[in-house]
Amino acid sequence: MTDVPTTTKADWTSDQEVRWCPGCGDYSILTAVQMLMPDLDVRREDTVFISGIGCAARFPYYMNTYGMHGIHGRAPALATGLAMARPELHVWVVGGDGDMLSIGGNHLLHSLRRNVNLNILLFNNQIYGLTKGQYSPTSEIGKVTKSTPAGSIDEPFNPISVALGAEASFVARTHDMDRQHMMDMFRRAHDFPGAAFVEVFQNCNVFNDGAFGAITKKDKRASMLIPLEHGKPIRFGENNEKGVVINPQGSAEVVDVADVGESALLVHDETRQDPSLAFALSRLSAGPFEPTPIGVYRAVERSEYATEASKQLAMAQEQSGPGDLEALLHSRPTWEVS
Amino acid sequence: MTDVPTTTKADWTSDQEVRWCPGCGDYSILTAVQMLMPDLDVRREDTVFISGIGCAARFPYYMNTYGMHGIHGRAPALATGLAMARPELHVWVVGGDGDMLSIGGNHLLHSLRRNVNLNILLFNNQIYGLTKGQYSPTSEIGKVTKSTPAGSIDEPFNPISVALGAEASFVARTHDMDRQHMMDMFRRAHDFPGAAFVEVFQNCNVFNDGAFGAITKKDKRASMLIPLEHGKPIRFGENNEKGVVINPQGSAEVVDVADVGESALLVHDETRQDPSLAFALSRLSAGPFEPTPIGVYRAVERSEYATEASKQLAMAQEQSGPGDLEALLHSRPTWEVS
Amino acid sequence: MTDTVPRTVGTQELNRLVVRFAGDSGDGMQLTGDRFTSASALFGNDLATLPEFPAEIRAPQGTLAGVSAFQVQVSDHDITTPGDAPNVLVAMNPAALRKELVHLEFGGTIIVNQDAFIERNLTKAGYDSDPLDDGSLDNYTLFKVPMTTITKEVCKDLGVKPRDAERSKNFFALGLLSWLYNRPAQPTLDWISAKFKRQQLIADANTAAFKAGMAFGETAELFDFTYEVKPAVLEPGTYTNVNGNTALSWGLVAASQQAKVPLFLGSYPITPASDILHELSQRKNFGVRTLQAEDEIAAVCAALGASFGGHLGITTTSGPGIALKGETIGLAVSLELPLLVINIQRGGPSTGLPTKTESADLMQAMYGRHGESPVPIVAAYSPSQCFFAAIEAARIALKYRTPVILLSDGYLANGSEPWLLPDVSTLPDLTVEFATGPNHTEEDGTEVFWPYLRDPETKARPWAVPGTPGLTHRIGGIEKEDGSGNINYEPDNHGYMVKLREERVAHIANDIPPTMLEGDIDDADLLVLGWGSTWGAITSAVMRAREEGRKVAHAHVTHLNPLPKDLGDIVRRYPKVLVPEMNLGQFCRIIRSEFLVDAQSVAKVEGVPFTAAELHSHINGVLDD
Amino acid sequence: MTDTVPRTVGTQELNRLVVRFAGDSGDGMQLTGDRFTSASALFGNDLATLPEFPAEIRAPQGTLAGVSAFQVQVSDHDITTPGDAPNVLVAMNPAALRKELVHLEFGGTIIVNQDAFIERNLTKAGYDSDPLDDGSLDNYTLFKVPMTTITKEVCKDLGVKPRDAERSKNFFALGLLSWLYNRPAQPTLDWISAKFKRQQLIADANTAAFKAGMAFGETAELFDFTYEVKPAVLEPGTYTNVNGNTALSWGLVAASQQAKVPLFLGSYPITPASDILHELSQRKNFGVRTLQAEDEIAAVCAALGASFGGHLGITTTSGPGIALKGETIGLAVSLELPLLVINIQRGGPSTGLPTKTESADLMQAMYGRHGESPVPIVAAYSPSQCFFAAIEAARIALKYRTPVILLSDGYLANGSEPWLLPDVSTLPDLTVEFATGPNHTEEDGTEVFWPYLRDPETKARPWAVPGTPGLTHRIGGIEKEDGSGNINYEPDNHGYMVKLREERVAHIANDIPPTMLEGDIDDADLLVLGWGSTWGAITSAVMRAREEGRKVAHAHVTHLNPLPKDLGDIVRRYPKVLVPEMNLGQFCRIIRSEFLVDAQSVAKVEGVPFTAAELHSHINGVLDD
Ligand SMILES: Cc1ncc(C[n+]2csc(CCOP(=O)(O)OP(=O)(O)O)c2C)c(N)n1
Ligand SMILES: Cc1ncc(C[n+]2csc(CCOP(=O)(O)OP(=O)(O)O)c2C)c(N)n1
Ligand code: SF4
Ligand code: SF4
Ligand SMILES: [Mg+2]
Ligand SMILES: [Mg+2]
Repeated sequence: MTDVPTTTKADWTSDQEVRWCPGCGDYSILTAVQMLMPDLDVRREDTVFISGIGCAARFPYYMNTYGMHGIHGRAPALATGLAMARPELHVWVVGGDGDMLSIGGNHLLHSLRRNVNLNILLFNNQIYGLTKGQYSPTSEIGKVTKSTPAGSIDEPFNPISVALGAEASFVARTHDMDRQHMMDMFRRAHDFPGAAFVEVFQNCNVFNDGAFGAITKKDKRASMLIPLEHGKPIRFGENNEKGVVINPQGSAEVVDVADVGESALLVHDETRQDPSLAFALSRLSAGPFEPTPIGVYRAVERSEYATEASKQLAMAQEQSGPGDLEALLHSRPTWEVS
Repeated sequence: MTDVPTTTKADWTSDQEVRWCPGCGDYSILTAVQMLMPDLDVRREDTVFISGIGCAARFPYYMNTYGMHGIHGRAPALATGLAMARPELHVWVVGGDGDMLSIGGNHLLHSLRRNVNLNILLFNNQIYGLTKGQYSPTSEIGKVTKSTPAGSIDEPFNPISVALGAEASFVARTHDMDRQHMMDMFRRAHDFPGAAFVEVFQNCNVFNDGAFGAITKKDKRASMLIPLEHGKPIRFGENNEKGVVINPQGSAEVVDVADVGESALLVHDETRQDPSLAFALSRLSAGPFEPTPIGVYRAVERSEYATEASKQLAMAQEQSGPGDLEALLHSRPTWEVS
Repeated sequence: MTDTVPRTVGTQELNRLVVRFAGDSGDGMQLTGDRFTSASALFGNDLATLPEFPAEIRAPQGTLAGVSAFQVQVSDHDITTPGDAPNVLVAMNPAALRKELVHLEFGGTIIVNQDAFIERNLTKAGYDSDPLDDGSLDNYTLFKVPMTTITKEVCKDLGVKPRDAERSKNFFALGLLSWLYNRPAQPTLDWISAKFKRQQLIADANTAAFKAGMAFGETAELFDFTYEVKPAVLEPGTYTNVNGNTALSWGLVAASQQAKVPLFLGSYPITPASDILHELSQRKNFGVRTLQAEDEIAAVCAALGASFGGHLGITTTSGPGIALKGETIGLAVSLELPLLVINIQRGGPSTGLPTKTESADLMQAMYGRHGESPVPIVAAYSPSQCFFAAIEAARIALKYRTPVILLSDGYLANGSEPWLLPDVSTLPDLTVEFATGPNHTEEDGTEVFWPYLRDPETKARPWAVPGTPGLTHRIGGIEKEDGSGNINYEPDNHGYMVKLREERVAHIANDIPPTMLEGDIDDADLLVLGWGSTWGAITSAVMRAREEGRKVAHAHVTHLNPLPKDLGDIVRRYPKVLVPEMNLGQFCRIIRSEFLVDAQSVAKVEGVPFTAAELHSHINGVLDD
Repeated sequence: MTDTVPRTVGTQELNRLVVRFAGDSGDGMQLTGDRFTSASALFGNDLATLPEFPAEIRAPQGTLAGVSAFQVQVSDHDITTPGDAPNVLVAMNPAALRKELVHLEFGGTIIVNQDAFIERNLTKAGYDSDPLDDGSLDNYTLFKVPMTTITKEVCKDLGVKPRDAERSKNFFALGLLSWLYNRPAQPTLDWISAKFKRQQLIADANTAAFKAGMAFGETAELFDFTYEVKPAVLEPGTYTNVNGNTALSWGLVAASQQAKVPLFLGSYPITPASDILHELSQRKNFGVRTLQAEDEIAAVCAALGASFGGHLGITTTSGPGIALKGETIGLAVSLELPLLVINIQRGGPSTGLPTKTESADLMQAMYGRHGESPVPIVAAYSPSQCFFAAIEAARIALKYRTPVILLSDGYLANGSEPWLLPDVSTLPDLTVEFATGPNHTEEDGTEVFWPYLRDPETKARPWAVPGTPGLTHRIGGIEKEDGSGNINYEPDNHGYMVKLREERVAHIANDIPPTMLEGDIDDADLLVLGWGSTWGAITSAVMRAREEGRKVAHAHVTHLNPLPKDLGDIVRRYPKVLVPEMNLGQFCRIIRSEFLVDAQSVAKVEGVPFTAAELHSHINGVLDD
């Protein structure tokens, strides 16, 4: 990796005009990614962005890397094939909450359980942007949209819980108002050898403006975002006065540090084999109106899919030698006619 | 419900020849269902079984009720439409681990989060039966099958964790060797007003014989199955000597009761709003070779999908009166030409 | 083109007028066009519209890619298209002018928002010099109007911020056009106050801008005269202005009412079909259930599940969605249950041109499933006729217990026209009879229910709905025995069932209207054969050719599978057959194969409909050959 | 039929022999047939097989639904079908006899396992009386053999439990047939010891049963003579017996080797395609990567993703899977990447007849996508030829950067025939050139890479693989500008691209072999036009008709899109054109539309292939018309 040329943000910016609505949160995510790239010690040509369809899914066009704008919901599947074929590449998957949790939910789940080396960014704006404002699988109950004039009646998914239920080995959450935090999370995802899932709270200012405002606005963050830091007690609040504990029934709970004492606080451990802790943390908040953990929920290394597949190929070649077509054709009983 | 006629198992048995392999676990599940039905106080004609494709999915043919043998993976979606259209029916969904967690995983997830009033039975035999023995999303890593001659490399799903990650409100597990337990679970599923998900460990004696033998054989059950009973401390073992606790990191752990004392044991609470407890229990066992909880993991009532949808219809009629086609056509600006 | 605007004094009467509004995506051009259309409709004109917008929610401001346009033809007589070339182009910025000028008729009128012609915008649009000054527009009549400035000015006293005021400039343009073409002002003013009743400031700004536009016309002395398009002499009755998606939605509601079967829509949002989901979601008091499913497969499966439950199951989508629904439609073919699959076609292949029109999914409708899997196909041909097409598709699905594919397209979906509202009491009775008891006696005398025992006339199987005592039965996608419905893999049985399913559909030809045939029916030298949204352009083109003395007939097919029984005779009757399609000749291929006539395809696959002029010249070309 | 077995003494020579083994699903009939076939193959006969089995893993024992059968024709000359009617039926139980007797030629030989003809089994099979005694088989030569009893007997001393011993009775039947038809014993004995080398008891039991079967023939004095089918005079060389799925898998491996491009298979199990996944999963030492995906959509997407990465992406399935893959194939059309989509067709619609053959997915291959979405189609026509069809499909995909659909069917997939192994060095060179540097110079002199700049000859765009410096680019399913590949929604551009994609495929006609044409090429009164697996039956039928002095030609099409350039001339050359298909006339419709000739369809959609006799009579029928 020593010969990776030095690059700047501009090198990672394609010549295509960005076509999101002015003010869309997607811009800041794009900036975070473009600013991170020069720091990652990877070559542009070894980097691929793959997406489905949606506003978020326009992302690959704006990265001066290899890219594919696929079809709705199928990005994780397209990316799985590419990552298996070319394990040396850095493959990023970008999509919206509709793309990856509605039509594409199953592909997301299977790429997570297989632990394919993908960096999966889910831009959660709790709405269908590109199709002009229908509710999505992360929209809150009662949401009034074009397709739910009387309010939606579907319990939303919690993307972190969904990922953890599907054996995800790396799970993190960040938001579009904090560039540094995004860059940290994206870097962690990149560094993780396996499927890295990052939920990004993203504001769609046209169809769902302010969905995350109650927790991501500058003046709300201290009291409404719970930073997860490995090895540290989980604390937050204007004056760090709040903390998180696990109660005897396995639930994570917000407490006043003053009440329980600092030593009672849960010390975050992203490396626990058992995802129960991460899962409990994902249930702390029922939506972006309660104190909500951000950061890395889970980062547990296990064997990566494409690597294992490649090993089986290598092993087969070791055992049987490289493929010999002539021999293959003669591998079953043959007879001669003269 | 007082006028439901008395029935017997025979009334619920269709005239179609059962076409599973001799010795298949599906037989005992069928028997359990057919024996339960007369007890449920429901009419045959109000009962519908819907399935996808697979050995398990042949189930509807054998029930003397309404039934649909659909297409691979789509049973939860077919059933969602039926349940929404006819909320008064009792709709059961039956499918295999391939049907419902591979191709149909997404539909399963969405029916669970919506909480559609379905009784969903997943026959998990950790293999593709009907297509003659490929590995499935629940097969253990390293499984040698026709499609994985060098052993599978995919981390399996834990169906209970998947369901809980998808906001399932009723989640239970049972196995094909214990008819009474199956009947109890199926009855609970039936009684639950919402999506009730039941995983059934099922032996495929042709392609994956004995997959659950280590925990479901008569002489193993006491030490390898952990019965979950609401309101009771979780205990098991030949002499009830083992128990389960939640440790401070939120993980469920098996302990010797003698070591911790009975009062330290986790008292099972299926009604906790927070699914973290149920999730932690689902992680106790990494597969059917370790002590594994069976019973109802979670049963938390929340609003049912079809009921809510019907309410919106009723409300609309209350507000705007029953639909008037003439008025609808004239609902936008009109003008007269004479 | 004959109706260029001659420069005389006073009010000039026009037979018809084609206006094209163009501006940035954020400029509200669709709304402006819509309002101009509505006012004209209420005034009594005949009209037809063509909205065109980019695939992005908001493409970058000021760019060519961001231009949104709306064309409307307003007429004092019956018309069928939004017009070939606009007479007037309203351009709100340089990009709009640059992109849309190609459409304008030679010598046409251009009205620009002069304020937008600044350096930065000119550059974004790719202009090297300012077209308003460099003589490049000399062949047109150009009006430069400082729309932004005046709008801001009149809003100042209302307490509206200048940035917000600027947003009302489209109402200024609308006011100016309303004055220039003598459109009634009241409908627009009423609409503004109704629409923005909870945002008084915006209502005030829009009203002020609109009035300022009218006043500008009166006072600016730029314009020497105004124009008028008299109300059209249309069939008497009550009219409303309707687009295809709304008409189609209402047709579905009507079908449900007429059948007394509740409607269930399973859908997944996709352009240009989403508005049907939106419209039907608001019809809950008609007992309409809608499910926004997790994907298109779930959507059609839920609809089919609802049909099993005795509802009229419907699913709406466009091409990519149909591609996903094929397996389930095949299941419905095997289950023999009513199901309505509605494809609002858009530009393909793949994601293609999501917001543009095309009719290239006919073959997919015919053959987009594995095995022999015949499905009746109905196609709508004008925005308002979508209402009747929906009823007809539902009729076939319900009566013959079969999935039916209904084809519309982006042009019909978003295009609008005045619609003579039908008398509801004249709509067809679609009452369905559900099975209520056993229909077969076993050899031993037991009465049983056989799910695949057919009505001798329709060959439809009984619709036995869960909940009905005595009729419990199982159905599935595996091959089955006719009558009992039991699984059956025997060769003879399969051969029988495959042919039966084919004939079941073919047989519907006895129950559909004859081909629509117009023009020189007896002695045409050329038959123009169309289907779908080409109807308007073909009708106009044939009319023009006939006005020139050509002998031309126009047949328009609404039932694409099975084909009308008279169609073979019709296509063989004329020396030449021309088939204009917004695809590469799909229907033409069917006609050739079916009837062995040398029908020739006229293909336009450009995301925009045929103009009458294009077809007119094709007709002349073929006749002069 | 001429080859009934005459009853004389000694060894009788036969030109050909058709044996049908039938029994319960659990009786191992597929294995028995397979072994009989292999021994005959090694002996040097030409042969063709037809396995038929139920859709259930194990249908209920003893029932008609549970019958599994295997037919093989063994011949001393070149044959192309598994035979019209068997000469010999081996029936292991009453159900097998009852279900399969219809196939047997009049006067044919029946060998039954007498032990199975007990009351319970007779009832299950629906017999009122025992057919072995009631005279109903008087028109046949019947041999009653107590197979179970003898098998158990000879296994007793081996220490095998009676229940287990019973399982070896199929080897007894195989031994008896091997004796009766002078098949070499050694290959079978070798196979048994290799196969069961880890289960010695089973190996011993099977060996004992097999030998007992041979001995029974020798000693029972039931049979007055044995028969022999001499080795066929075939082209010299090394042969192996191969079924279509294996040959096809090997062809894919060969294509990958010849192209020096690694093979990636994304697949989801489905009958009858799964065995390709199984076979390729074992070819890891060839660098073959296989992914059993979560569904068919993921399977094709992963393959396409791998193609983007410079692999030969392949996906295998049957009809229901293709129905799900349509949207992604459309994406591949737009991306212009190589992709091989393989459809092993089975009986439809819907789940249909999963284990039976049919070729009714041609129209789906042509048109099963939205928009104008042309895809080349190649069809295999015999089990061994699947090898070459796979190479050819891969060649087109790689050279022209396009998805290609390869059609096979259940009959080819499972049927086997001797295959003269090709000299590997004669296989075509499919070497691919990947893009390595910029291909376009901007006006300002910058060298850039344009992903849609085409090879002037093939019209293929460059394959620029991630990891290559200097070629970063983005592709997608939205309409694009030719050359630069930038998103472009302009009408003209779309029209251009739609036609370009159409022509790109049409143009491949310059690079495919001429139509296979045989028989009375110059003066036939009838052309039989086929595609796919009908080849064998058509070839035999045409031969028989010509032997009777009829003038018939046979054209067989391997490239269904684009069609060979000579095909128009061919179909117009003959007075009559007959198109036999295992569907309702899909190819026939294409021919009619394309060439306006009155081609007539002969349809058989029964889950079983045409027999030569059926086609022969159709040919005569048409010629006598
Ligand atoms: C098969 C298919 N179905 C539906 C669509 C229409 N569609 C495009 S994007 C989208 C959802 C957009 O929502 P999301 O994924 O949340 O992305 P966002 O626009 O909010 O970033 C839909 C339904 C499509 N393009 N293809
Ligand atoms: C669309 C489609 N893909 C694939 C298949 C083939 N198929 C039938 S059942 C099955 C999986 C069976 O496994 P599972 O669901 O676990 O059920 P089991 O047979 O084990 O009960 C598959 C892949 C199909 N019928 N349809
Ligand atoms: S619609 Fe919403 S998500 Fe899409 S670009 Fe606009 S603001 Fe962003
Ligand atoms: S294959 Fe397995 S699951 Fe299927 S019927 Fe046989 S034993 Fe049961
Ligand atoms: Mg979104
Ligand atoms: Mg299974």
